[in-house]
Formats: sequence, structure tokens, C-alpha cells
Amino acid sequence: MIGITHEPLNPEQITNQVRQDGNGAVVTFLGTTRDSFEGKRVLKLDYEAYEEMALKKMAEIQQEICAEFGIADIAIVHRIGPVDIGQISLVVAVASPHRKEAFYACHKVVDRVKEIVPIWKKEVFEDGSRWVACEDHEFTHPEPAVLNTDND
Amino acid sequence: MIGITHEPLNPEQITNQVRQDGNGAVVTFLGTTRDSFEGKRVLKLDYEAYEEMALKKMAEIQQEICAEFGIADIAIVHRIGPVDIGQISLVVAVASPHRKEAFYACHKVVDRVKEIVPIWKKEVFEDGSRWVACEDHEFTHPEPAVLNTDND
Amino acid sequence: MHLVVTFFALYRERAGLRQLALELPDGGTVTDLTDTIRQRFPNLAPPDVKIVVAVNAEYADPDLALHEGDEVCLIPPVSGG
Amino acid sequence: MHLVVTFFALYRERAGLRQLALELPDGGTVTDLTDTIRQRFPNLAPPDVKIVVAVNAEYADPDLALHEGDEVCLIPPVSGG
Repeated sequence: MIGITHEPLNPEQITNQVRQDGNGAVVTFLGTTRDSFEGKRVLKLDYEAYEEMALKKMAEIQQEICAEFGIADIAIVHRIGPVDIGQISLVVAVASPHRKEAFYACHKVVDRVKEIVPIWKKEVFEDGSRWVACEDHEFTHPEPAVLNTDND
Repeated sequence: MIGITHEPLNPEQITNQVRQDGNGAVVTFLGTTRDSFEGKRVLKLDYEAYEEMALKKMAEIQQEICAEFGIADIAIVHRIGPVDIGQISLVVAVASPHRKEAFYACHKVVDRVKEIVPIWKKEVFEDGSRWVACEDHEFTHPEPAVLNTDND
Repeated sequence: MHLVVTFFALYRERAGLRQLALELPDGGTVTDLTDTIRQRFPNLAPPDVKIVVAVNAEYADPDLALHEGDEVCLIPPVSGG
Repeated sequence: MHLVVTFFALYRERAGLRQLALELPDGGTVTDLTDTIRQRFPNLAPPDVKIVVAVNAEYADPDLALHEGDEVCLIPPVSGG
């Protein structure tokens, strides 16, 4: 199961998609909006996706993980649009017969989502905003004031 | 939050206990009853606990993980009594600012629960049952027919 | 001293009882207790398997001295999760 | 050839637009495209940062040849999760 949605995510419903009688372990990851970044108060995150390609990459990640760990019961659902503090932006659920594989596979799925899926998040502060770059801090210098928040 | 209960577990409610606005990552583990063991059909698991000591050990695990990973948002809840196929016997939820620590800490909590918490599970097959030993297979030879299922 | 020993899970079923009242010489240790238990229940655990004991809800060293009133439990290999 | 290039996120905001119609000589590659884009939007990305391009919803090598009708998108560093 993969998906991109503008609606709030339901982690239990997504987790239940991967539960099977042959599985003894289910690992679920929730990515949630933190209230601060380097001491600055964050008001919300705003996610944008290249949806067609993002869904394609999420399906590729499922196949990758299946090839590496032999695990087919994988769900990846990303929320886009504004996500308030404490709310969930990403749910990854992985189930397998034993726990070790489920932990490793779930962790790897999350890492890969952050590496290759074309989704972007903007941190919105009280006095501005910045587009986050995937952990490499390539673009973590403060952005100039946003000129065009929406050009569609 | 730690607990032992005879009732069905509610993973979402337990997970919500550890969610905080300062956390960006939540990892939840569900241990569920598998339908087979080495090719044999399992009908259910039956869990027994030394409750007073089990709760004490679960609290110690929380402290251990807090010392190692600096993570305080940890929930461990174990169900005891009969647990049918596909149902949940253990929920561990861990939340932290970043995902790596949450994954490692959750995995470690589950490992430690299986190592030191005095809880035992019996696999019930169509033609008998056996007490499972923690992954060391010390007692995995078939048990003699159970003479006394309950002596209380 | 007078002790009440509690058996769980596999040990409960193998011994055929849940609790046992036991007399042990004063100054007796955990090892003295498990020796007594093994004599009484030779099939409780194979000779090469250590019988783990909890005293007052804590794992106990084999040379720990026991006292009247201690809460003593026999702990088979655990398998929660 | 005639191409429509889509800008996302950081690049959309820096360029001040979401889509751009562009003429590229036939046989042009992804690198030809990003060179053209950099000339037109010098502040889109620092010179040492490679501009990643997706062609038909797949990450494209810099020397991939483009064709009329390709769906071309500029992909800033991703940050989902």
C-alpha cells in the first residue's frame, strides 16, 4: 500500500494493512511535526510533492526492500499540504515473521523515502520560512523572504 | 507508561502516550501471534507473568534506555492470558526528536523485554503445547504431555 | 527458616504445583534452595540448566543468603513479547 | 524542440514561477537544459550545487538526450518524511 494524501493520516488503519497471520512483528514509524528547529519555534510544516513521481519512487522502495529483506507487507503513506505541530506527515508500516527484519526494513524505508522521493517540506517560523534539504544542510542557510508562495 | 493487562491492547492509544510536540519520530512495535511454528499450525498463545517483578523490570528497561539514548518517551504494555492468532501481545512505543534514536531504542526495548522480563508464552497446537524459551531454544524439544495446565 | 516458593509456567507444570512450603537451615543460600528443589523435582530442569531464582522480585545470585519471609520464585527461561 | 519545465518547492519560489515553456536545439541534453535554466535564473542554485532533473518522472543522467514532449521537472534537494 502506498499513498499521498492531503488528509490527516490514520496510523492504525495503515498499520492494519500490513498485519497478516503469518507475521509476528509489526513496526510502524510516524514522522510528526516538531515544534522547534535549532531553538526556533516552528509553527507548521508545509509539504509539496511531485505526486506522479513520488508514488513511483515509493513503489520502487517497496520493491527494493522486498528484494533485500524478503518482506512484502509494507505500507508507505505521506501527507502533503500544511501539517501542524504534533501532527503526522509520514506513516511507514512493515510487518514480517520476526522483529529484526521488521525493524531494519522499516528504518530503511524511511531513510529511502527521505533520500529519493520528490517531496519537500518548508518550515514555517513566526518570522519567515525555509525549505528543508534532506539532512545534508545544503540549503539550511536562511532563505530570502519568500516572494511567491504560490504561482499555480 | 508501563503495563500488564488481560485485555486486548490498543496500539494507537499507547502510541499517543509518547507523542510530544518536541518529537519528530515515533516508532511502535507490535508483537502479534503467528499462525505457525516450524511448519506446525499454532492455535493461540497463552501468556503468564510474574506481574510484580515484570512491571519492575519493565521500569528498569525504561531507565536503561533513557540512560543510553536520552529518550524518556517510552511505553511498554504486555498482554497476558490467551492471545489468538493475529492479535497483539506486546506494544512498545518510543518517541524522540530524530528517527535513528527512536528506531534503535524501540528495537532495544523489545530485545530487553524478551531477555529479562519474567513473562512466559506457551504455544498451543492442535495436538499439544510447549513453553517457548527466549530464542536460545534451550527448551524447544517437545514438552511431555501437559499434566497440570493449572494448579492454582 | 520457613519459605514459600512460587513456580511459574514450565516449572509450575513440571512440578505440578504453583507454590511449595519449604524448610531450609538458617543461613541457607539460593544454591541450597535450588539443590533442595532439584532433589524433590528431579525432572524440573536438566542438570546443565541453571534454575534461575528471584528473591523479593529481583534476580538473585546463587550465593545470596535467604531469610525467613523472603518472596522466592523460580523463573524458567523467559519468553515474553 | 519545445519543452515545458516544471519547478517545485525551493526552485518554484526562487524562479517565481511553476512552469516555463522553453526552446532547446534538437538533440539537446539535460545538461543543455540546466545550462539554459542557470542563465535564465542565476540565483536558482549555487554553482557548486547540481540541479537535479527528472524526465518523464525518472531521475535523469546529465547526458540524457531530451525529446519533444518529455515531461521535464527540476528537483530541489528532497526533504520528505
